[in-house]
Amino acid sequence: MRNGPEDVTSFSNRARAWATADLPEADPSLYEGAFRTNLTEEQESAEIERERQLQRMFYEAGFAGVCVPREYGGLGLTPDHQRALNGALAGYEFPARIQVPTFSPCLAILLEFGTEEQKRTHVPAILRGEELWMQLLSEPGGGSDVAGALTSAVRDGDQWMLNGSKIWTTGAWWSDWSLCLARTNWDVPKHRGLTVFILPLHQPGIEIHRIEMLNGSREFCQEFLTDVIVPDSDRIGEVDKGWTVGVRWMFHERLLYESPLVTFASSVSTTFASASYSALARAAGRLDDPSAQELVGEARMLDVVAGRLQQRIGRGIGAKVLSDQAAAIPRLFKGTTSARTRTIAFELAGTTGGSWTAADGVLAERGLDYLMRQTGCIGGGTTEMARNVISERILGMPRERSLDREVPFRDVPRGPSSSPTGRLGG
Amino acid sequence: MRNGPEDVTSFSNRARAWATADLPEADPSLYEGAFRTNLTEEQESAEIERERQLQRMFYEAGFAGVCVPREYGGLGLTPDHQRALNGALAGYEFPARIQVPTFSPCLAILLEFGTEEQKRTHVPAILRGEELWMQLLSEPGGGSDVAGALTSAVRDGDQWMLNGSKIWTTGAWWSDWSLCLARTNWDVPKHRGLTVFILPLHQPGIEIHRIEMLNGSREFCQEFLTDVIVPDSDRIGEVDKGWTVGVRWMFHERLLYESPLVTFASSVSTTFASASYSALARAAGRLDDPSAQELVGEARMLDVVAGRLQQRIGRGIGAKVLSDQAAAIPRLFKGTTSARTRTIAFELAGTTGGSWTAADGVLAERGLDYLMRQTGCIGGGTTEMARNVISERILGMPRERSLDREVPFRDVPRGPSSSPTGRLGG
Amino acid sequence: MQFELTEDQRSLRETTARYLSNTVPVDQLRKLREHPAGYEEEYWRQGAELGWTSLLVPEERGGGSLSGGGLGDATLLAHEFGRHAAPGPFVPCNIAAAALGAEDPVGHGQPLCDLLAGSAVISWCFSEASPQGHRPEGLSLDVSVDGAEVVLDGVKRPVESAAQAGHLLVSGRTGGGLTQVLVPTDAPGVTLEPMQSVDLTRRFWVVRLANVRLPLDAVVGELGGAGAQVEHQLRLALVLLAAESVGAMERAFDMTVEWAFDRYSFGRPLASYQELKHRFADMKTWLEAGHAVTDSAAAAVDAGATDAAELVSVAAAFVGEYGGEMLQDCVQIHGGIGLTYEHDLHLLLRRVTLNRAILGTPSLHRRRIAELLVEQEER
Amino acid sequence: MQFELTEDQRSLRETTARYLSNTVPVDQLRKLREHPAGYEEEYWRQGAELGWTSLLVPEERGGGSLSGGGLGDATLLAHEFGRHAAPGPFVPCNIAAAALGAEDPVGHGQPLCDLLAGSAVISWCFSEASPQGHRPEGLSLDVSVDGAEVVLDGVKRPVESAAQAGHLLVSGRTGGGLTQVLVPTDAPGVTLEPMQSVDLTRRFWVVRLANVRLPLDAVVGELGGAGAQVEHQLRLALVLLAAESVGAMERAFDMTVEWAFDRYSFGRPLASYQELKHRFADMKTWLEAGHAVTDSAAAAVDAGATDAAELVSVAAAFVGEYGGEMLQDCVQIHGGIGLTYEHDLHLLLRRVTLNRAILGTPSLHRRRIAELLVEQEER
Repeated sequence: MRNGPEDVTSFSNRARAWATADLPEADPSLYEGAFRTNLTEEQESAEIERERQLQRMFYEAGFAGVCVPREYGGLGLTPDHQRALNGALAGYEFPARIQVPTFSPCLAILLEFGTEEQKRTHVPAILRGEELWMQLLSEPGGGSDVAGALTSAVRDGDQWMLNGSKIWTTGAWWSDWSLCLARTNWDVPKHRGLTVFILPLHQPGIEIHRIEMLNGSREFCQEFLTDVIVPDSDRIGEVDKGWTVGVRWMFHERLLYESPLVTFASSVSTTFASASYSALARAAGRLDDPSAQELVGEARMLDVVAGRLQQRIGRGIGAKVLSDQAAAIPRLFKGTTSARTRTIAFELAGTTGGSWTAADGVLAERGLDYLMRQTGCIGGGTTEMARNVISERILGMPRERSLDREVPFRDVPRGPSSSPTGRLGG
Repeated sequence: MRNGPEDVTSFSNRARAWATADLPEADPSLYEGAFRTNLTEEQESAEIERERQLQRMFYEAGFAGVCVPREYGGLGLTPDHQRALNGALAGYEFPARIQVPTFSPCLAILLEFGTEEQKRTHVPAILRGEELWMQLLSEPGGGSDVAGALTSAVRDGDQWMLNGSKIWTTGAWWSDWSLCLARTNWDVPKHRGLTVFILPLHQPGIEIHRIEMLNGSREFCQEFLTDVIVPDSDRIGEVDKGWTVGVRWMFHERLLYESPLVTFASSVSTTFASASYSALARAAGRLDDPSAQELVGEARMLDVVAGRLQQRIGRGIGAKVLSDQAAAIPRLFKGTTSARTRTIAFELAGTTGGSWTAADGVLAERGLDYLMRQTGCIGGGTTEMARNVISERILGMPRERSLDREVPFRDVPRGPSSSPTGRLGG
Repeated sequence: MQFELTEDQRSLRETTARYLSNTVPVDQLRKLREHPAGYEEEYWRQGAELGWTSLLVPEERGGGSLSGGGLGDATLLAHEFGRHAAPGPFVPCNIAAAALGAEDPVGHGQPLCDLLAGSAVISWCFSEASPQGHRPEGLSLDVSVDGAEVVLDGVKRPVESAAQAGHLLVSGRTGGGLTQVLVPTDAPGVTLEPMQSVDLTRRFWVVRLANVRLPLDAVVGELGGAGAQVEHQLRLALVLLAAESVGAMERAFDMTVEWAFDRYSFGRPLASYQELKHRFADMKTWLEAGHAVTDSAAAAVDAGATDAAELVSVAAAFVGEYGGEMLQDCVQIHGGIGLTYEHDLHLLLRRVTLNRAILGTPSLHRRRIAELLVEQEER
Repeated sequence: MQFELTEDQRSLRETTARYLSNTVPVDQLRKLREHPAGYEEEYWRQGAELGWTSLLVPEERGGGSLSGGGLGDATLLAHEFGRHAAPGPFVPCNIAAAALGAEDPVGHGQPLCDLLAGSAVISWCFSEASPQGHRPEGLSLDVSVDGAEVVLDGVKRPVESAAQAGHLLVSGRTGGGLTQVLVPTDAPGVTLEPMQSVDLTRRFWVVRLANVRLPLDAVVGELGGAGAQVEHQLRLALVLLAAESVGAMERAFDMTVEWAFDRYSFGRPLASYQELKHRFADMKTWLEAGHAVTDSAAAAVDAGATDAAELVSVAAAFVGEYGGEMLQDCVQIHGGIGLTYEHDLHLLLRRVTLNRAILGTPSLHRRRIAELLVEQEER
């Protein structure tokens, strides 16, 4: 039992000592870039098991929940302490995959809006790696319009019955609990009829379907909720006031690995590792070709700028010089940057970008990355939404006219019943 | 006197024979790219005089107004004949500068909407090079919103009194007559209160001010009309129906050098001459630098595509497969292309793009071109307007909400009375 | 594709369009992902009956074009292949047919017959892995004569449908000149290694030729004198690829416009958002430009015009670059659904991506354009 | 510019901002177009009293920074120079001051004094016309020793305010190393040829040095040992140029946002059109990114961090490229009026355009970044 918060330096030293002594070493590249998409279900389950163990190790060593209040099993320390921990993890294994969305936004929302009981039940379990969470937020028909949720929750005494469908959940099939945004009132404008619930994922009423992406990845899922019963004690925030929660939810979501609740080795780049741009040029035999050099330089430039921009805006928000909305700025830049850098990698691969053999090494599969290029401009809120936020909330330009703002949600135009199939058809 | 229209081949042969025999030879580069902006007033007047003489030569030789009906002094032939003539002018002098806007859109509008008397008075004079015309269309406050004209025409018996200001007129100071769009009714929506007039430019009520562009060019003028009297006989089309004329007016304006009324050597590129891209790379000593080669290739590619696109859309409109609105497609492409190719030229100039001496040859002044880069995206209707036309008129997407469509023009919001000065100020 | 087609051209296009819609609908395409060849032989044979392999072959050799402009006609088919992301070795077979059909004195009649009938596939071994390996002057595969035999040594990649081909038309170097040889795929010394591809149905192989010995009559055309013919074949191939990509662009554009009208966000159709409208305007412009430059290139090649080489590289560079950006923007406008395997958009994105990467990336064609510009100037 | 400034930093910035607004308002800038120097000597002298030339000089040499980070402080001034498109040899004088201030053992006290006092200008002769002429290792101007004299031969361009400078700090090559020499502009063998520039007030000259002979003590620092110092000066200059451009970007952005709110089209303010709103969002993002990377580069150079070289080239490449596109989009949004001489926008466009072109275009800096990446890998 320490008395009074430990200073950052000594915390940092303890963290480094512990990491060196107890953490298995790991090749940083293990965590780099988009997570590998070519794992079998078994391999993936094994990885998740391993990460739960790692999280447990962190908890038992007293390095879990650095910024989480002590009454919920955390350390009650500061973001600087978290940064110190992140700095100590270079070269060691850590539970990288289960950080997002479990610790941010889910844990963040629990801490901000959860009842005392909810927090005492779930926060320690999360810190021990026993509960992995994900977010039931986006819907198939919803696109960028998160507040247009159609999943309904109908009250029946002290419980609620949920029906609907959610999509774009990462690893729902191996997660335990979830945060869910549902519509509880159809007779008021859309932002005023939402409520947030928490529910266990593995129960009869929830069918989880894994979505295959065009590159073969199956990281995303779609859930179908049928008469799912949720006790009112598992409601987060007030009835019909869910959007208040939703706004913070999306703020924490945008923070991603910048969140003070997330443990992530600062040595690990969460973007496509820059060094590999020159590796691509080398493999393509174009290291001396100025136009290849310019592509390598441009890609590296964009990654560096993206990092510095994230820092600047993060500090500005922290210092309250900027509003939370400013998080849309690095989000936009990272999105367009990731699309461009994947294109550059594809460009450097040349013909090998179109067809390759395993022997082509780093040049192989750059074409598949290119096919998925827009991921970074779509996931976690599209770049279009970010541009709306920046122009309207930050620059104060007139809001787009939306036909759903002042009308009861049930009267909002939803387009042709025959929703487009996206089939080439005949 | 030929009887029956002459066939294209024999016309073409006559044209070539005449050009060879009577037309002075000319270096095509004389006409290439943006017209030179560094002429003194005297030099420019001399050039215009020369072009009037040339036009007169064409008229007397029977090669003026190929597609103009014979009763107005033209030849009453077809666009194919005009193309044949254009093909015959390679390497010879011709009145390049006075073609636009005199022959298109002005002559085109006269032929389409003019009264018999107006046509008999002005068309032959134009063909003889005695009347140079320009268009009083855009206004300082108007930007892209041409139909929002504030220049007013008030009827007084059989004449009208015009007051207001027009801008972006090319060479108004050396032109003779003009086509003018004015507001004759403020109590109806904007499109229904406009009327078109023709008037001589050099008269007491009209003050012509030459605008200096940031590169020193003074080709554009602004006119201030004060109590200008125009007889009703100089009205074009019906009162308050001026927009019907305006729509065609802007169509002919978009055609530019593609108009069958315009005589322009087909050998002369109206864009920045492609050959010079490689000349720039050579002058910069980067002919063997792949990244310079890519810039040269990109610029050339864009010019070639722009030409082929113009052809395709022109044919499509001619064959009525496409609506007139499709002219917005090549307009958009040419605009973005010219901005990009000027940037490439600047890029190839390297440091010389920022500062140079006369000894730097083709590399000199590329920086000034770059400063004026957006000209092609602004002049003759902005690329933004072209995109609106394409999406709304061609793809049939919902029109932008305009707050000026169904209200009397005098009630249309016009923004802060304090119009922005565009000054850095204190 | 031109606005105005002759009656024959229209029916050629429509017959193929109908056939593709019926025989290779999207579900079929998804099934073909697992198929070793990427297409059914019967599908190809019937397709050949619709003229898929005959347009670049002179009438007297069993082929025949509709309009005299064989390549122009062939781009109509390529366009439909693009619109349907259709399977099958369309480009290599047509190149092989053009090569054998142009042979003078006449030879290799039987392989050409089988090709025209669709009963056999011949693929073209042109590209090599070296940076210059997409230009005739950059080819290094060695073709030499040893007594009564012609000997081939070298590696070609990527080679489409090599494992389905009975013969390979190999373009290689003989000293200062180029030679083309018709090599039976099962000839001793020929080995194939399968490659992966971004496309669902197009398959590629690495073809290795190690001391492959054939009788001299395996040579197509003149030993060491095939340079011009190879350059011509390359132009044909590039134009067909561009036309196919434009077809895919067109279909993706149509799908995305439809989506923009049907999909509502914040109570409004996507098509009512100005920022999207303007992106559609750009895409429409690129699409029309793609048609314009591809048709121009086809016409120039058909006419043997002096600017054919430039137009071909302009088409390849423009369609490759803008086609890719356009398809990606279609994905962006669709959102997450556009990245899923169940959605059809990626079938088109794959085809455009593949065509952009083979036979020289836009970057190489931009350099080629510059090269031609300099030559022209120095002339 | 950082969000949080110290009290001293804020007052430094504000004093200069006020001074520039009062002494060189836009009408004055337009008048200066005809001025041979592009600025008034008195304007510069008074500016020097505000600390314009002292921030990169150690306290003991008569200078002094506010925060210890001299370059970070200097970027605050550069930022204001950009916002006001201000005249005067800000960058060359600061580079010269940094060079003389860093000299060890101490020398050239008087020229440094005059420079700090603003009573004299010293310009930096660094760039040469060759493609590699913007990199220290690419310099070719010859500096050799002949008895008791140092001899300079070569051509430098562009050299800012050369005709106003009493001395020129010339960076040249001595065998394998670099040497810097302080050359009186009136020394025999020195000739100046005026250049034209895109900027209204910044003036450049071609400086030719033909067998220019000076006593050995004209050498600044060590003969042949100035490589690291020259590289450092280049980094200082690049960061100052980037900071100035970001200031100009910021001002242009502010002007254009104001215009978008005030200007009505079709009865609506421009700021209500989504397509424009999204372009403003991009511009805002580029502007913040420009601030972020320039401040990072300044901090890295001040701290002598290992990634300083990379950050400097990243700042130069990013601000050069995106600054240019951003200013041009501001012009586009203004429409024709934005292309007129009477409008103020071009004053900022000129400055960003000039800074993008001198000391290496973005293209050269992209290559430099790649070079550094490869070195780093091979380490």
